[in-house]
Amino acid sequence: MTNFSYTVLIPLIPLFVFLFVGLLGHKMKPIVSGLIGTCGLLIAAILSYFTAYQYFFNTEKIDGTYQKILAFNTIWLQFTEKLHVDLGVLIDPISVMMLIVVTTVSLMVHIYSIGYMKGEKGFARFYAFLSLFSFSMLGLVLATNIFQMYIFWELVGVSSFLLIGYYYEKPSAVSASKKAFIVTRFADLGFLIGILILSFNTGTFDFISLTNVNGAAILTGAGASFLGLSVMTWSLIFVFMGGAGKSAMFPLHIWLPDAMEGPTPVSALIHAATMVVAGVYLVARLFPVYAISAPDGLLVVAYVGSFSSLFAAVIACTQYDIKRVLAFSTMSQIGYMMVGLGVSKYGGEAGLGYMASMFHLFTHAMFKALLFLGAGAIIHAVHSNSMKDMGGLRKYLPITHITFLIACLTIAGVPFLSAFFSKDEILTAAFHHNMPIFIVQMFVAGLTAFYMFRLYFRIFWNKDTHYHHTPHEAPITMTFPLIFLAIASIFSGYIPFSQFVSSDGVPFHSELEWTVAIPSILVGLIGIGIAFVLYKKESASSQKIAISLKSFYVAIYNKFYFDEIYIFVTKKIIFNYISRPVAWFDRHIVDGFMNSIAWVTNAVSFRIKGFQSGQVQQYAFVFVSSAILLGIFFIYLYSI
Amino acid sequence: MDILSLFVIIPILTVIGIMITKDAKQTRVISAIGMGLQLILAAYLVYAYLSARQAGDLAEMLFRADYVWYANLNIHYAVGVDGISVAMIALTSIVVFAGIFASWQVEFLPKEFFISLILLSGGVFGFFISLDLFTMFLFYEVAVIPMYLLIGIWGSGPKEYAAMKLTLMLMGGSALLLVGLLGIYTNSAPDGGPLTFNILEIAKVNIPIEAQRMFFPMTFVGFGILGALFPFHTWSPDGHASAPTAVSMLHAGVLMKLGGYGAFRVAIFLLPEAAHELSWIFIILTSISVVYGAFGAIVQKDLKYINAYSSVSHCGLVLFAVLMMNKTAMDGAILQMISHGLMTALFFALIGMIYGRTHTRMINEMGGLMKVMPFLGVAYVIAGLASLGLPGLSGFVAEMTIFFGAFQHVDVFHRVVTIVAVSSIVITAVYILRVVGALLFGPIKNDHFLHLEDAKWFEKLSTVTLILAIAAIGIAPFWLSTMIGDSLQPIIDKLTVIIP
Amino acid sequence: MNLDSFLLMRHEMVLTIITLMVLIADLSFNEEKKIKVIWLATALFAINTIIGFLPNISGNLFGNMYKNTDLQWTMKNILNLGVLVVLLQSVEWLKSADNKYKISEFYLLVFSTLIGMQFMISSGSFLMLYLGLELATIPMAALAAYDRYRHHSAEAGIKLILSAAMSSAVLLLGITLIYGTTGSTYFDVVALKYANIPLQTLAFIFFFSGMAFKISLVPFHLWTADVYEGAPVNVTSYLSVISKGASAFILIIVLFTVFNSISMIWKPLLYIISVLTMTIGNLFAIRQQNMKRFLAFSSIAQAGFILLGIIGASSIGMTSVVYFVFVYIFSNLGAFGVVSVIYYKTQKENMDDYNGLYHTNPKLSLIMMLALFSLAGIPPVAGYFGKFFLFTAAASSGYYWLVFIAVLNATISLYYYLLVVKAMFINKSETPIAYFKTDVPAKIALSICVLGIFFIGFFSIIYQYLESISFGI
Amino acid sequence: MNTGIPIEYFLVTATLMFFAGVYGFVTRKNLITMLMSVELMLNAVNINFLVFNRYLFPGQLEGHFFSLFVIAVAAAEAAVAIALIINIYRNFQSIDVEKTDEMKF
Repeated sequence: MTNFSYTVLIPLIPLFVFLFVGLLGHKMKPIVSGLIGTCGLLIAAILSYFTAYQYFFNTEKIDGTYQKILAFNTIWLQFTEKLHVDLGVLIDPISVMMLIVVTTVSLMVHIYSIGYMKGEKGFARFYAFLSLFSFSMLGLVLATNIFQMYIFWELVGVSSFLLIGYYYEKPSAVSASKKAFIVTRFADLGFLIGILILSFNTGTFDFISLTNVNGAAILTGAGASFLGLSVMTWSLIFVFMGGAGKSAMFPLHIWLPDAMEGPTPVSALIHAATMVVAGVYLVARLFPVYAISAPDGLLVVAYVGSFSSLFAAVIACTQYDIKRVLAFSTMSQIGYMMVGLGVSKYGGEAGLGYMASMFHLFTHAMFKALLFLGAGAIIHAVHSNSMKDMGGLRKYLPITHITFLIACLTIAGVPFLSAFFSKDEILTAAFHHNMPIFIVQMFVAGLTAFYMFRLYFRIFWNKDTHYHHTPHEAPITMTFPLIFLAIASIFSGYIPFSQFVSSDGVPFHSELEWTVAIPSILVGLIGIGIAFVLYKKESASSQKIAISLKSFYVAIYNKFYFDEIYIFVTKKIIFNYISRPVAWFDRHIVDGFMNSIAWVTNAVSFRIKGFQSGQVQQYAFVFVSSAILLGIFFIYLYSI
Repeated sequence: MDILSLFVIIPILTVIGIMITKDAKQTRVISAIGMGLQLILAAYLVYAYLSARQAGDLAEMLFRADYVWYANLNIHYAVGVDGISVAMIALTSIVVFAGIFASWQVEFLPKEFFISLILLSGGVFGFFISLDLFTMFLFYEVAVIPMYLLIGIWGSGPKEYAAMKLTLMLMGGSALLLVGLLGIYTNSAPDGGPLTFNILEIAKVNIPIEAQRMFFPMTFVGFGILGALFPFHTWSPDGHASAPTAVSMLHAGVLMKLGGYGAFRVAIFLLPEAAHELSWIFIILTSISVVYGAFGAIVQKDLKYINAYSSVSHCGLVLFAVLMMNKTAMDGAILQMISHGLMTALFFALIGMIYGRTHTRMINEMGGLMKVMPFLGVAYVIAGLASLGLPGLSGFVAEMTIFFGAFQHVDVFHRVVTIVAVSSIVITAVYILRVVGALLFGPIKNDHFLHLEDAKWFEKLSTVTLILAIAAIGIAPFWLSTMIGDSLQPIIDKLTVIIP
Repeated sequence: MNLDSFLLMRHEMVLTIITLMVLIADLSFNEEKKIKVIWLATALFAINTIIGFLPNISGNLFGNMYKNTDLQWTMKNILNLGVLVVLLQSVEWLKSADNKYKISEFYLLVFSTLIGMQFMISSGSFLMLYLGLELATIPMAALAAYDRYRHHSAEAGIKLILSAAMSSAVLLLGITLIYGTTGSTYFDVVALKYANIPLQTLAFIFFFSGMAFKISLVPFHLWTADVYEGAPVNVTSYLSVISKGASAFILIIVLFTVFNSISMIWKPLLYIISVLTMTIGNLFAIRQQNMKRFLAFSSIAQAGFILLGIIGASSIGMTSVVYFVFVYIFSNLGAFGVVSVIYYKTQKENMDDYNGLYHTNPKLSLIMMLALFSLAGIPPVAGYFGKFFLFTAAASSGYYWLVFIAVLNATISLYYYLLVVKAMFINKSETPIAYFKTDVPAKIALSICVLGIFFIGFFSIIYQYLESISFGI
Repeated sequence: MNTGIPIEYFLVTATLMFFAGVYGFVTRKNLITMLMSVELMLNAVNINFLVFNRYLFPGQLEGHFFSLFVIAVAAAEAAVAIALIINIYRNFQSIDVEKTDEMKF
């Protein structure tokens, strides 16, 4: 068994970078801090690749399964005798895979940002936050127990908050960051409650013992039941709530579009490739528990995922802000991954969905990061987010154009590009285990192809907008990541994923089922075709369609008014209908009561002042009469 | 002279030193030196305590000293500490130290200010070290009274009203408390023998249940008022809003902890049966104040009011956890006291510094301060994150410990109130982010904010001290939580006898 | 009974001699030398105080009509100490022009009242008690009217003498009934024959109201405020501290020794009366503006606290009562001392005249604050210990609710004491009392008070001693 | 008993006298009259003493002595009181009790 204890460095290096740059960043030249950050991540990335190599090729499997290796573990906080929070590093197929994803994309983003963020004030701050995020994300990925995961879960939340609010003088950015934090926080409440129940019933946080197929956790699964579902199911549904929040699943997705207020590299890193898939990763982590002791929970995952993907895809067709289109497509793709997990079963071939979902996570990270970075390059050139201000850019931005096209083809599921394989296997899994979802996903695949190519054509072809300063191709620091990721998104599909990742750790062989693949290809091509017809050239036909749909179109365009609902809940309900009354009640009732005590005392003392009239005779009268009255009273009281 | 009494003597000496100083500068220096010594002493105490435990000293209280005072009433001056008191003492010394520097620029009657401040701290220290109910109560009132002058003379806004209200409500609380303590005293020897005020002695006997039923509410509410228990918390917003910076720091940071500490050291420890019987009432009240305080904080406009209400919420959590009466929850309660003490002190220090520059505390008049005073801005964000329970800062550790402790109860009632309490973390996030957004981010509303200078050295010192403490607890809570947990054992043993 | 057994009456005898000496001096001095009487009298009284502390001889005289034990001895010494402070405080006042021609009268009256009180304390029979009472009351009226040409002073005098005569008549009625039912006026005999029969209950109530008048317990207190306000400040302090304290001593002695057989009657009686006294006293004090009237009502409230110690009818109770009175003397005299100093320097005695006092006369305001905190029972000053022991006494006899009411009242009282503190420290004033130098005797007096306020609490020896000499039922 | 008059007669008279005194004290506006009412009360008390002594405890003299002292004290009291009343007259140019209420509440 090889020693993996060095892996603890992978998260720690970014942490040190964060502290260093964060404390001293304002003293050094911006570019220096940028380079420090990049180098830190480069080392982390190299370490992760090395780890992957070590784990998959130099670690012997025990009876053919990949072992979960506890590379490093230290007790951090003791709750009870049984419940204690550890901090550590857990090495297993998916964590290694996530290591690759996170470090790769993060490294690319670091490099990219050197060009993209040039001249921004607070450059150092940006890199500090990037490193903080990388640290938190790596910590989350390597978590040995669900509570450690929660800890880093919160940390990625806050780093995303900080990065979205990077332009803190822009009110929209501030409110967007606030929204993101609060919505995810609300989801995390569910997560926490889930952890509470789960840990109380299983008496452990630890993933290894939780997911141990014949361990206490899973066997006690069918514990007491509540509203018809077992406690285990409830806890897992709550946990999934947290995942849904981070992964922007319906209805907790509202923060994701606004999160695009952050700098584009941030969107690429956090809101496309890594943080938003944390939810998927969480479910995957607990997959055995879901699959064996809470299949209903898994069903919830499937339906939520499927619906979100449809919902998002529909909205994406109508948006004009290119980053928002990408945001919704992200949401939709994550929906796919959730579906993959949802329709999967535990073990062997039945675990295809699990593998596929992880596979899709991997490929998606690559091409979606590519898309965002490309969009960044475009925005960098055009200084606008809206595709209305774009068109015909292919002349100006050749590299960006090519890479963007590759990404679009990939996501559209054009054969022999990476997403083709991964998406196809998700569809296969759905096909085998859940027909309705399969149909929905098939339709979504078409939509995806459509809106991606709508985007592509609107940007690079369509009308020839003339720009009052001609857009120019981005510097090498920005184009290199594009090229790298393009290559990655072309070829990452050829990794024999099922050899490495599987629900039970046992490698199995899987090849595509053309019965599923053919239709999906066709659907994709149809989508592209429609987009081509509508948007290749400037034409009013798209408008016509929009008008013909009327109110429905408007509803879609306004994202089905979910933001309005959010505003209503926060502003109206919480602010006006709860907090104000509470504050009023506190001031006037509770405090008023306390004051009224004092007031009454004063009033009484004013009332009785006549008692002290200054008349000796009255004094004498009171004296004698009270003496006599007391006498009588006590004689009667004690008369024998 | 035993080490613990030094904690009372040093403040007294410092006060005497201040009396003979000439000008404000000397006064400041003397107080800084005195409280610095106190801080060092506290650090040494922590070290000495831990090493004594390492050496396997299993005594319930360490460093005990016991001098007979009023023999015929069996009143002693008895001191001793366990892990909990040690932790609270450390907290106090840190906060006081920071407070001295936060009030470095007091111009009006500086001598008197520092004298009262340090007297107050002396009272607090005395309270935490004393094992004798009489001395404990004495120090308790010593700690409360200077507050009146501090708020009344150096305060702002409706200071007379606030000061009077605070003093009277706290004194009303101590009225209940005094009766409770006397009740405990007079029942401290049900089977003959001399009555005693000594906590450890009383803990050995079991007080008749009727007496407990009578005196537990008195004692608990008496301490609870200082701990901002729900219907009796209204002194806190006004008091904090009017108090000068250092006083808010000490008051919210330390003084309110006297409530929680006493509630658990006296009310729960000495009257466990009644506590077990009647806890449900107070659990309801506290869980109300957790949520209620948080909601109340959302709409406030004055920075200090926001913190006052959040203190209501957080201190409510302390009492809530104390009433859960199991080891984890109580451990969490102590942690929460310490963490809240630190972060709320930090909050009030920063508010004071910001107010000193902007001359307003209304968040709707401010904005974009992060640009002009980055240090204070960052510090404020850190305080905010600590308060909404970000991992790596103290608040998270405390709250999680409380929640998991409270969730150990299996019955529906406890489960429900726990969930209610847990939900407060979202509301907290809402109001903290609202403040941070309105105060630090966005465009600058007022032009004369553009040329405000950032923190001065003493302000930085005071801020950094607190931040370091917060982060230290947040990153490495294990030793602290175990130190407290071990000291909770006697109470747990006592409770396990009663609670099935 | 031989001659040296007269030494039992040491306090009274020495005091009588001093009184005569002052009288003679007054006759022998001519007008401009009269001022010397002040020093002479003060010095003599200081000597008397010291003599009082000589070791005590217990015993009885005149067939148990006069008895002297360590308890009485201590009480008398406490009173002496208080009177000494009062005399020191009144030096400056007597020096003032319109008092020149009646200096020695002041001393004669004060001394004679003191003699009366000491006889009361030592009395072993109702006759002696009555004589002492009258001797302590009648000159007091003259004292109250000392500033003859001030309306208020004259009014105070007449109010005091009339109400006092009335109350002593009621008291006498009580005594006659006691005599009629028991056939004796001697305490020890009466104690044996007393029982819970209606007529004796009535007799007791009448007697009690006479005593309550002296201690000014509600509802027998109505004269107090007016007289306190009208009388010269030093007389007021004398009234409020010495004569109240002495009467409290007698009350507790009589209740414990004579009426111990009907404690089931006077315990509920005291319960009602003390609740009334504390509450009414506080409620009236809240509104007062005149410092003397304010302190008058506060002292009424304090009297209510004293009853807490008596009601327990235990040895701790008696200890705590004596202890409380001892502390109370210092606290109240501290407060009155400041008031008198300020009054005779500036003729100001209203609360809002005190605004901003701290900025002009910090020392005086600090002493005032200490004294008030001691009255309110705020640690670590002596008053806290006094109150705490009273509460302990009541609580250990199970009167928890009474204690609770008392503590609440203590909180209310804290409110109005803080009002004064607020005036001195917080309030701003355009015309604050200008800075002035306090005179030496007053300084000495005040420093004695401050020392007392500060240190009595910390030295348990005093309490221990009192505990050793006191007794319960 | 050697005399024919039963004790109750005396006691009733004394009580009536006493409360007549009280009544006078409470109702009369003239300070001198009020003083006289007090004397009335004191004398009622004296009668009580004497009667009790004479009828119930003939063997001893305590009651007699007590009444003697009471008379003496009453005289002193009267002296002081009248002096004060004169003083009042000087200040207020009247001896009406209702005038002397400058201090109240």
